[in-house]
Amino acid sequence: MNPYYFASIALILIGFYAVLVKRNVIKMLVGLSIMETGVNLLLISVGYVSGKSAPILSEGITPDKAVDPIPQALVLTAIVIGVATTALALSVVINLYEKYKTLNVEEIRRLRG
Amino acid sequence: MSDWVAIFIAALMVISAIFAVEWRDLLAAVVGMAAVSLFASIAFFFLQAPDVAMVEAAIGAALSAAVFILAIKRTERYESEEESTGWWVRW
Amino acid sequence: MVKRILAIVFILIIGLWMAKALDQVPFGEDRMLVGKYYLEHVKEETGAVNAVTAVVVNYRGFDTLGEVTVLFIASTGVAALLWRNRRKRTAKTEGSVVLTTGARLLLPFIMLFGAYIFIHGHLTPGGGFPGGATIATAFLFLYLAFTVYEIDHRIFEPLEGLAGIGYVTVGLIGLAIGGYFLFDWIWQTWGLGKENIGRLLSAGFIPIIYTLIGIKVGTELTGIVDNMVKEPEEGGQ
Amino acid sequence: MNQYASLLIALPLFSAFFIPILKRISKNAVMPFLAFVTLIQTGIAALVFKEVYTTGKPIIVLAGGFKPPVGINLYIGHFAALFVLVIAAVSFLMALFSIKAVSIEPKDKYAMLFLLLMLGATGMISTGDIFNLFVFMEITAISAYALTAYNKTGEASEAALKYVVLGGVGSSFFLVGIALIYGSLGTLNMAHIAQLAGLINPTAAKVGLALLIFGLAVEAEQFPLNAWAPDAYQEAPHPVTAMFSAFVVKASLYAIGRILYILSAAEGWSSILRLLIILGTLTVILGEMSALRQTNVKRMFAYSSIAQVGLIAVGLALGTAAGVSASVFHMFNHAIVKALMFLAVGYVAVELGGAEIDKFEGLGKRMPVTAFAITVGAISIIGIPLFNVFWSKIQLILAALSAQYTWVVALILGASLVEATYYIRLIHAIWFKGEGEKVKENTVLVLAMLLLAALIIVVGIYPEPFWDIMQKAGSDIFDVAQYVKNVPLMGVNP
Repeated sequence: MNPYYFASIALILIGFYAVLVKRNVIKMLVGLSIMETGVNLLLISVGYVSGKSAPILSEGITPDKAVDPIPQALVLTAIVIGVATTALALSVVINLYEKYKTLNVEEIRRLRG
Repeated sequence: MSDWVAIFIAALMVISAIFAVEWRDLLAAVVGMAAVSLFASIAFFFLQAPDVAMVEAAIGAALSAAVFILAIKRTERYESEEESTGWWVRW
Repeated sequence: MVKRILAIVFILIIGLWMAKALDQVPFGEDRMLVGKYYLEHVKEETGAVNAVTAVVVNYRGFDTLGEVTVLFIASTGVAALLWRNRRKRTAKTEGSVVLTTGARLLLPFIMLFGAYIFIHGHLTPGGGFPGGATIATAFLFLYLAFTVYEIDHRIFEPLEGLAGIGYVTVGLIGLAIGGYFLFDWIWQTWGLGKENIGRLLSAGFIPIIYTLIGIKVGTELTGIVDNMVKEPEEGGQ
Repeated sequence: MNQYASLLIALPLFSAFFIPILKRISKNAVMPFLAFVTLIQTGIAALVFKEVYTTGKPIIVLAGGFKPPVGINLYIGHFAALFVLVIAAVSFLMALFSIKAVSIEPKDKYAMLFLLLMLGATGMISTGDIFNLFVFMEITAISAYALTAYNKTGEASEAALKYVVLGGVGSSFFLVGIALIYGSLGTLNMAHIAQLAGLINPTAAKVGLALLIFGLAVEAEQFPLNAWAPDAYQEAPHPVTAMFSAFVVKASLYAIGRILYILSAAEGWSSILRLLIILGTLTVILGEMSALRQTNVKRMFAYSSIAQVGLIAVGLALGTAAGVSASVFHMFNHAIVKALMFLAVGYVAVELGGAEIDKFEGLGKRMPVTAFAITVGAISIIGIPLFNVFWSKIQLILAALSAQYTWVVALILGASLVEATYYIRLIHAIWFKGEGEKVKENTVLVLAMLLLAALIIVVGIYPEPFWDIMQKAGSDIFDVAQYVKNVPLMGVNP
């Protein structure tokens, strides 16, 4: 298996593990960020064509010598969306800490059943 | 040759991700996360995606880490030790 | 411990499953379909040299409009959630001399560099998003260096809105002139700059849109940082 | 001329960006402006609806003037036209309600997030591109996170955090699914994917489709990923709860249905149908069981909403045209009923200071119109004849019978029985228990509630014209060949 594919799946799984197992809210968000990085790497690797160069068509690079531009455009969007989610989640965390004075999710379970 | 570079970067990414998840000091964990983003941005250069590499370095690594650090400054820095038993995300 | 093992088993199953599917999508093979069309027609249809930029701004312009909106939502949401009656900055120590002078000296250069990145988006790697992020970094430096520094909200918030309105308006002008929302009227109807592909004044409305995006991203990320830095005063709720 | 349907996207965006400037001019103008914009949006949506249903042809909006699959297109077919109208109308009513119900500052930010939530759902329903669907899903989700936490209490933040964590995991899975589909077909346009679906590698298609469905299941409140829903419904501002139940869920369910059926030519597709039917069944059972033991009425309605959503998913996964049409009918009915009920419950909570069940005792004497509205909604959702949900449940049962799923019939009947138990308990508390002073009811809200209640009864008494519309909308999802024919694909072929 290709190292880039391997790395992206590994990053997704490590991030998912953090979300599932860790009890610290910020640690869970770190996990989500790592997952997003893994997904971005996966998308770019899917669009890569071996032996071709970046899709900037200057200096003698003809269309048949460039890699697929679409996944790159998608990842640009995905990165920005990821940061937006992270920033919003962190402001939720700040509010939560002001109310409960803890970051441990086990201690902030008020809503049940 | 380039295979070895790929393996090296992939290994670095996975190792920093594991550290980011396991370190109890949250600041260190955020630095680990930023390291994952930086290595990913290098990987994007090798995968012929310079645009994405720039965005990942500027937004994914730098700003997102800055936002995390500001949030940690307003909350607390260390993760508590105890292991929990229940699943959190449930009804 | 039982839970951790369960989680690991579950995750490994998902991983194997994904790996099995990824085996069917071999690495490094040429599978381009629509991508090939973009590469072959990008210069004549949009005038941009950087195909990624053309895809982002022209062909998939709707995505980018949505992406800008997402960032706008994030900055609005952060401002709404961290809103308090009275807030101020609580940092006690000024940054070191190096940091304060550095921030003052470097600010115009970093901002110029950001502007350079987003104006040249159709020629070189970069564009509105890294450019805007660079500008936000300049303001982040100011926040780190000075304990009392604060951006001027009377300018920043309306500027953010105006940049967004500008983007939608450019799209609506396209609707009025060319009949399609987000139509590249400068390139396709007026044909400006057809003779200098590969130089700055070309590529239709891409530089305009990237400038607006750059301003918007810069102000939004700065706004997020500003909201995260300021803490509520005692008693102010 | 048809390109002007893009105003459906442009208008809310423009208005949301305009609010920071409007705030500088006059702060009090923000909420009336919100109501005004949603009213105009309703007008545009009504025009689009009329256009689509009189000509019988979908409106295709081409962004940037590029033909699909090269450019992104909006596909406003029979389904999208109907639900864009529902979204705009519900948003208008909830904007009116927001003037009364939202007192926490900063209201200008609330108005922006409100408009963008509406925009996101509109976009999800009308887009014709799978990645654009992701972008609109994120617009919906992120504004929903912010609105959930808007009250800034500890509980609201907790609910929002659950939502963010699940939503983040879901969107990552969705992107992996997109990567798999794109990697095997090289295109992102839905019609183009449907055209090439026969060529796709079966493993990649199966895993990709399952991941896409799991990603959407967070917003669509399907079983393993819906833990956020009751908390968020309980803690969000009251108008926002109604919007969640009325159209945010519906938009995601539509997306599940659309993505499911465009890949129907892929090999091994029926196993995904079975997966979705299992998820839907579990959602129904767990939702109804949890609703039984709630004391907070808003939370009880939330669980009831989850159960109904499960029924809709089961209907979508039956794999027949009748099942999809019945699902669409149920979506429409459920949107009206839940908009009415959350509006009424929210109004009670605003006036009496809480949504616990003891606050509802004697409501029949204190707020008669509101009590009447809740009663109509409750009776309707149980499935009593002459109310609208009865007809959609009947259609679901008929579709399940003709698709040879007899246990689905038992599921629907059992769910109705459980619903009857807890709703009748609520109705009993409202009309036959407790006393209290009469509260003066707001005229605008009374009119809104009576309008929705009248709609419920009209659909209940004359279901045929509505059923015709729903069948057209359902075949818009089910009939993929027609969908491919409707989209003006340019020939980019392998």
